[in-house]
Amino acid sequence: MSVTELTLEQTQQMMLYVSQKMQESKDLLSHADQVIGDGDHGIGMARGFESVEEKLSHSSYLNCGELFKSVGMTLLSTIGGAAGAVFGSLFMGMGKGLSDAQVINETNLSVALQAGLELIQKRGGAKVGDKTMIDALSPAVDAASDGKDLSMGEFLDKISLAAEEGKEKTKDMVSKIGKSKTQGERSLGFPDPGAISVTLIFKFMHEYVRSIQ
Amino acid sequence: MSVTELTLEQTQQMMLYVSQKMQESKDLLSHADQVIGDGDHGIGMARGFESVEEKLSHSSYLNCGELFKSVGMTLLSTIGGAAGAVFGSLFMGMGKGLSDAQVINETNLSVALQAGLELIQKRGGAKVGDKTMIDALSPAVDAASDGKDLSMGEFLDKISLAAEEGKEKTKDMVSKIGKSKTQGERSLGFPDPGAISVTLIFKFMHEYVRSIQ
Amino acid sequence: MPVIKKVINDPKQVAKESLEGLVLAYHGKVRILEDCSSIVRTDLPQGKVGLLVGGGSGHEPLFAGFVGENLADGSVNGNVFAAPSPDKILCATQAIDQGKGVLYLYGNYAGDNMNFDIAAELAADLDIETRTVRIWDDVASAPPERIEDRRGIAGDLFVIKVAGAAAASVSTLDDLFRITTKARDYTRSIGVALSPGSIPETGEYTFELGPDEIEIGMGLHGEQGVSRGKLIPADELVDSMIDRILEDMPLEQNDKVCVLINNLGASTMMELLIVNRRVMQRFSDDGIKVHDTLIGSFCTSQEMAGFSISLLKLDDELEKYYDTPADSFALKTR
Amino acid sequence: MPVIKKVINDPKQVAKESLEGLVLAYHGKVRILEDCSSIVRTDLPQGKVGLLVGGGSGHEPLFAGFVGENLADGSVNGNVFAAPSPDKILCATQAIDQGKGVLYLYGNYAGDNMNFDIAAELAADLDIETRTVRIWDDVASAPPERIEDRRGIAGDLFVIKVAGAAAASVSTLDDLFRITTKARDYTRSIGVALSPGSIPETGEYTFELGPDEIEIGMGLHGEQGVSRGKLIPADELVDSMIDRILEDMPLEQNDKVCVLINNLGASTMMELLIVNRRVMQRFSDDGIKVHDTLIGSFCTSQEMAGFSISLLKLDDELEKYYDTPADSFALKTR
Ligand SMILES: Nc1ncnc2c1ncn2[C@@H]1O[C@H](COP(=O)(O)OP(=O)(O)O)[C@@H](O)[C@H]1O
Ligand SMILES: Nc1ncnc2c1ncn2[C@@H]1O[C@H](COP(=O)(O)OP(=O)(O)O)[C@@H](O)[C@H]1O
Ligand SMILES: [Mg+2]
Ligand SMILES: [Mg+2]
Ligand SMILES: [Mg+2]
Ligand SMILES: [Mg+2]
Repeated sequence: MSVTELTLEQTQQMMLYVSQKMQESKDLLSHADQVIGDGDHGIGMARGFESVEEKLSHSSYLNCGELFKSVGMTLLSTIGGAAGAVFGSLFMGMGKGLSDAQVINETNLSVALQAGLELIQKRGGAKVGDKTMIDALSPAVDAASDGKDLSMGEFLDKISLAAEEGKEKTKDMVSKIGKSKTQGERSLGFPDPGAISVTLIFKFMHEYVRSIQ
Repeated sequence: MSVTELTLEQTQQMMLYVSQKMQESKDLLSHADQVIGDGDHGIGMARGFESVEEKLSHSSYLNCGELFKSVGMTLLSTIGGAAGAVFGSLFMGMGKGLSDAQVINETNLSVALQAGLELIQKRGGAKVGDKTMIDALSPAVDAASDGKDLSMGEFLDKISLAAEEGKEKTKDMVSKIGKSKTQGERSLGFPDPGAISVTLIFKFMHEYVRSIQ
Repeated sequence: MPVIKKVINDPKQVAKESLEGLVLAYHGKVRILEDCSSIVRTDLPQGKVGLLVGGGSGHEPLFAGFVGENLADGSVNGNVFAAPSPDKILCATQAIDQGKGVLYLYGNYAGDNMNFDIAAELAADLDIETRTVRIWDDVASAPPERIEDRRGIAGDLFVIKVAGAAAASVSTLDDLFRITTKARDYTRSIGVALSPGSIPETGEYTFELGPDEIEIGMGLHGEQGVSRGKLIPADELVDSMIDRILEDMPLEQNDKVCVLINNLGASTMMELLIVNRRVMQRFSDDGIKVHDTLIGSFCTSQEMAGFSISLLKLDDELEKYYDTPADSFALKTR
Repeated sequence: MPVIKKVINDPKQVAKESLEGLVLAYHGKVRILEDCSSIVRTDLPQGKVGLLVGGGSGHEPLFAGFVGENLADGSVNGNVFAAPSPDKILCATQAIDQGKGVLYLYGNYAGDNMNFDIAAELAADLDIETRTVRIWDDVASAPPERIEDRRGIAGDLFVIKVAGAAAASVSTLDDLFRITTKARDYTRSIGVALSPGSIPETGEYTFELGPDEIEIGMGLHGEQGVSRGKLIPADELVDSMIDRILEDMPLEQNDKVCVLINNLGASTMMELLIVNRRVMQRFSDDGIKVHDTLIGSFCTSQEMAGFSISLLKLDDELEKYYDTPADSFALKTR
């Protein structure tokens, strides 16, 4: 049976699952950041999602907007660094986009992702091609807006794939923003750590949805 | 033909030879000092004997006393550290003992070595058994005073052997003086670097004498 | 790879515990703002214009070590190599503000920029005026035409010193902004690393260097420098570094500068002094006057061996502020 | 073994070039005595009792960094890890003496003792009065009944600080000797190393340590410590070090001490601050008052990672001298 929306309760469960899996991705992300950044991306993401897990385990929300805002605020105040601002903004923007929705679905998630992307770009000014998480997020946002009438599983699969492709492309980019930018050409050949995080977040969302189908 | 004394000229040549060979012993001595001291003994001895070589190449002396005093003063002012005071005193004491002698031989060398030993002990207060160069020098002084009517070659061979035996015994001693003393029991099993230097100095004197026989 | 040994308790608590240790070394001159990873002067003169500095931890004594008399009023300290979050910046801002507003002064990194900007918006919501000066002294990190892309390294110290003295005497935030901006614009640095640092929580070095390699244009974090080079004799290396700075900020005879030779961590004072010897020879040859020299570990990058050279060019106004006696944990001048 | 990289020119010239670099950083307050490896204050007050410090190089900023106002009048600096020779000590003595004599203050090592003693005899021949205080603060290096066998480590700084202030105000060498001896007797230290240092001329580490080993009772040179131990959490390690000092110099409630946490070289300020946190917790538990805290690289041993804790117990007289503002390259206090 294919799901076309997630309840508030399921959405909270999904974010709990994502939080756990992102903590498990700590070393992978730090190692990616060692190559072209300052080596702490996984530490920050793990710290942030540990707090999200803690927060979500003890809270209940009125709507999905509140839920995502809470995730965003928690990431913003516990990750710090570029990732804190960027991933905090992603979920805060999504929360704003979801507003008082009681469920998430293809339609409102597509709006939410767009709002998240915009907030990040307002904060950090990165464009596609600068070798940041934007390069994974932006194609995902595009993919989210053009598909129609997909199940949640199909929808998240599509987003994940788009993000994954975008992340792969960052290997061919010279970094223009963030700690890796001083390395210039030396950043070639390696994917952007934040882009990997975006890919993983969507992948884990997808995994959760598959698990309840 | 066996030599029973060295002229002033030969003595100066001998000390030049000793200076060259001691510089070549730099790493050996530093490594010995790495194990139980601060690792610089060879550096200091090489620096000192480089200056002695330089000095002796450009000086002439009225007598053997002056010659040895000059060696002692040069070592004292260029080695620094414990070795500077100790080996400087050794040669200054020998110079005092030799006084205005025009040659060195078994008799006056035996007096000179005794005088050198006394000056070192006055300065540093080390006794036999403290695991210092005294443990090589003191047996050599004893050996020097009891032998009679030996050629210079035989005499220096005997002294060298006594020093060598004394140096070997320092392996079984717990250091009581100098940088190695804080190591206590951990200094067991290793020879004292300064004792190695004493042994080498006599050995190189002996080598020189053999080369002119 | 060699094992990284550190005298710590819990790797996750290093930022917190070192801040506590620093406050205890100040003997009452600063206090911790609980849950805000921030410290503030206890003897904050009433009605002064505020100066808040901050950034990631792991660079000790930067930033917290420069909070004190005629220096910063407070610092907000993130986790190791991670900019502090907006809520903590806001918390420190509120503690410092005396109605005259607060200047945010920090190194120009994407993370710091975003977090301080968000905090500034939150402060505006509370009617606290803020202005921002980002330090971008590292000449290696971008060409002059993209100076705003450069990052802040040890030159931070010069800018904080001038800004701290100015903050103690000016009466408006705009004045402080103007003077601090000038100090920033008159500061240039360049760094090299001989060995990498590590992050306590990973316990791993952040990059690798060959036995005779150095990393040129090194920053203050694990991110690598701009290029690799060979380890050359000190005088040659210093010459190339000074050349690079002077290309960017030409100096003329009789110009006055302050010199900072900053230890990135594990270099020896012996090396820094040998570096200073060459720096002084160069400037004496060129007729440039060295007004003051600071040598030591001010802005570090964990156990990284390496150093940077920073210059602050003085005009009369900057000289006056630079010469104001300062007193903090990590910088005392008379 | 990893390659040791250093920013130097000629390994044989490191002591000379670093001394030159240091003098250039002082901007005229000290001068070099040519051919004597010594520096002397340029503003030596007329008729003062002299204070000469010295020892091997390689411990920068010790000793030369503590020459200045209300500190030492001069320092004589040997080669790396080698006591200076008598002729150089004599040369510095003559430059410092103002007819009131000169106190020799240095760490208690066979090499220093012999060389300074010979210099004292030479000085006596020139009718210059000298007296000697040997610093033996390292509690690990010999039991209390053989205190004269202990070596001098970072506690040097406390003794020099008190002696320098005293030398600026007393009128006889005997008074200076008495006060300095008291400062020495009230000072205790203990050190640990996490990794070895090296000597520039050999380019080799002076000993080896396993990945989880520390060297306990570490000195300031390549010579190893007293025993090996395991790397334990910071708080535990600090407790054991403090215990060891207090066994030797018991403190009672309301006793006043100054604390020095000295970086042997490559430890991070972050670690030292975490160490200080625990030191302060301990003393606050015991009701012991910490009058002042110094944390930094004062007495180093090349690139050795590790640190020492030193305590100076104060009485009214020592406190007065300790609190005298001091100004030198490496120590400025207000
Ligand atoms: N201005 C920006 N806009 C979007 N993403 C950014 C920006 N700056 C940095 N990032 C992302 O942040 C990631 C680095 O995060 P992290 O390592 O946690 O922070 P820091 O760079 O402060 O150490 C980069 O890989 C990049 O994807
Ligand atoms: N008081 C002393 N009397 C005699 N020899 C001594 C004394 N102290 C040290 N030595 C000798 O000096 C040697 C060490 O010399 P060196 O390493 O050059 O000096 P330092 O100990 O100052 O580094 C020791 O091996 C020992 O033989
Ligand atoms: Mg990072
Ligand atoms: Mg030695
Ligand atoms: Mg970071
Ligand atoms: Mg030595």
